[in-house]
Amino acid sequence: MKEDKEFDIETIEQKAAFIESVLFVSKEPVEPEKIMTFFKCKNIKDFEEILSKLTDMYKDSERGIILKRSGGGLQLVTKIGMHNLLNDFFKIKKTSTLTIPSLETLSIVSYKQPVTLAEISRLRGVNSVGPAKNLLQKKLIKISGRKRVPGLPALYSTTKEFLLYFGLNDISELPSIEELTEMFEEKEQPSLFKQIQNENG
Amino acid sequence: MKEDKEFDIETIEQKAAFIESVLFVSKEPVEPEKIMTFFKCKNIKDFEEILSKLTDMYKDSERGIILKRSGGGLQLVTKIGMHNLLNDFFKIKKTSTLTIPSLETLSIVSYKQPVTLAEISRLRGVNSVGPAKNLLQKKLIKISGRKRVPGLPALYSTTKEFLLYFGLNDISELPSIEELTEMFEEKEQPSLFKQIQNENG
Amino acid sequence: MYSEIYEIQTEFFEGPLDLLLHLVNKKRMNILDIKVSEITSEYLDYLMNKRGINPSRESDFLMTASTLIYIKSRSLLPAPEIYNEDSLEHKLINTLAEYDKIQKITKLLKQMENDEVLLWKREEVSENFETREFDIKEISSFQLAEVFLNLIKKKDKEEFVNINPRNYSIQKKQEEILEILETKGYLNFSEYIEMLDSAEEFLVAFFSLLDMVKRGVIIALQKRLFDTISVWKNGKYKIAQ
Repeated sequence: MKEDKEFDIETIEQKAAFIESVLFVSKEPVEPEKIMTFFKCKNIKDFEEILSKLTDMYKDSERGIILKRSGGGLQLVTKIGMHNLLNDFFKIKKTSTLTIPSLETLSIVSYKQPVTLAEISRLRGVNSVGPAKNLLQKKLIKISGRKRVPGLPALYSTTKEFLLYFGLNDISELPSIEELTEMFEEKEQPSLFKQIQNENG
Repeated sequence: MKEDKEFDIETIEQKAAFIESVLFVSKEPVEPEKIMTFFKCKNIKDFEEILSKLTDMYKDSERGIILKRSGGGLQLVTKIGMHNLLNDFFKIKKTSTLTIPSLETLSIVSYKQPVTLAEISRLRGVNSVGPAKNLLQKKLIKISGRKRVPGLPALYSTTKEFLLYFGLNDISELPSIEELTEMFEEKEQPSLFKQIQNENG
Repeated sequence: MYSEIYEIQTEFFEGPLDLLLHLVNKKRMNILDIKVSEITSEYLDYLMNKRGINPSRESDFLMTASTLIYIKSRSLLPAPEIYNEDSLEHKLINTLAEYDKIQKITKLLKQMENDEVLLWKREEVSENFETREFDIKEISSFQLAEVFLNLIKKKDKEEFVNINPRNYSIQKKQEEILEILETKGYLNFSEYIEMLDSAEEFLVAFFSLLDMVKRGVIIALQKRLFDTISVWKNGKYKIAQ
């Protein structure tokens, strides 16, 4: 019979092991600050050392998971490339779920936030109540305030779930419009877009 | 951009990695036979070799999880001795749960405040003493006054904690009933696009 | 993977801007150089043949059509409208340029979504995960609002059916309560009021209870706030009549 001997968190290895078990049991990303507080570790460098130990460990060929930073926290996810195998194994089809109207609406909210529904509809050229509702239900956007104009319409912003869903740590990680243009430039027809940008400043 | 490189499951190491990712994403224990079938592995000895490789790997001091075999199948669990540490760690944010009755009661208080218990019970169609008590204990609602009718029943309102929980700055940030109705009233027209998506997806 | 879905969208236009952008791209024109009059006929052509037009958005398409026709007709007049910041044409072109940006962001989000789908999270797969309890952190204020909306909708329906007004008397209510106490010996007041039809009946029942307590006909106890009121007949009470 094994004794339920208490685990120590003294050495770097033990700390790495503890972090693995914490991340293993929690379904949401865990804030690094929380772990540091728990370790009474004040030096970020020490903490980063433990994390890089973990990261290295997951590089081993017999490991199926990796350490990822998402939504401002640490999270374990499966290795890239496992996707199709897992789909086959579980006989399920894990696919993306957002429709183009929802994604368009989300683009507007993410770049123009806080923004009203009327403005979203205007920019999309079509009524956007449906996609907005869908995104609210999925918790990808939220009401973040009211615009101080007659009728006090709701203002929408992105949520933490938005960051998680798209694997971002912070909204600032989204590329700027300029960067975006470059990203899509090659595939696109002679830069429609760059000129507009230059002229509009 | 990330490459969608396919993972191979040829070597023992790769097979071990795949098993780890399967057990990682699965809520229930996984039957070994299922994995053997997937590997098209007919020899139990070969399979046991992979498992012992995994077991050895988890013995490393920097690992926080272990492979467990129980009646139901294979399962990853945290290392023995982690229990108390994990308890301590997650105590920092112990999430309380809301039942459907509590949620219904809270929704009435947030939209009708200040409101009496009788009115809550009337709207829910059932006695709401239990849920109200639960919400008072969680400090999500409070008694904010007395209604000037016979019996002077208590009037309930939401609290500062309520705003914190739902990440609101102000109660006015809740979606208005008009906005909600608009969102839910709109008939989901059969968008051409959606149909095509379904067909192709 | 994304391009597949994206292609579908350019063939079936969600809205008028979608179609306009498609026409501009086809001509390999710079958005800012568009002569709206040049794409008007093509736009109308699409509308006539209903090619790729989302039927539920037809009115949106028509609205834009009328704007296009207006702009074109102005350009044909001997003294065309001066192209300035306020002109309809300028506004339309600006909207289109904005829409073009949104399309780029949308493409990016689609790519990011597809990348994320490839990474599986802990306990993502389960055969039975139905639960009636929510983690409070997982409830958004929007869900709270939804719950409320469903409640009042349900209630609206119920109250629609309930249309026979009745008059309740304290006398009758007291007799009713006493009868229950006679047969059962005990009354759980919270359970009792749940069966009542209206707030009015509830009030009458409550006053009846208070009156009977005052006169010593019954004994009522409430352990603490929110607990049910337990009611018994007072054994010492002798009916006067």
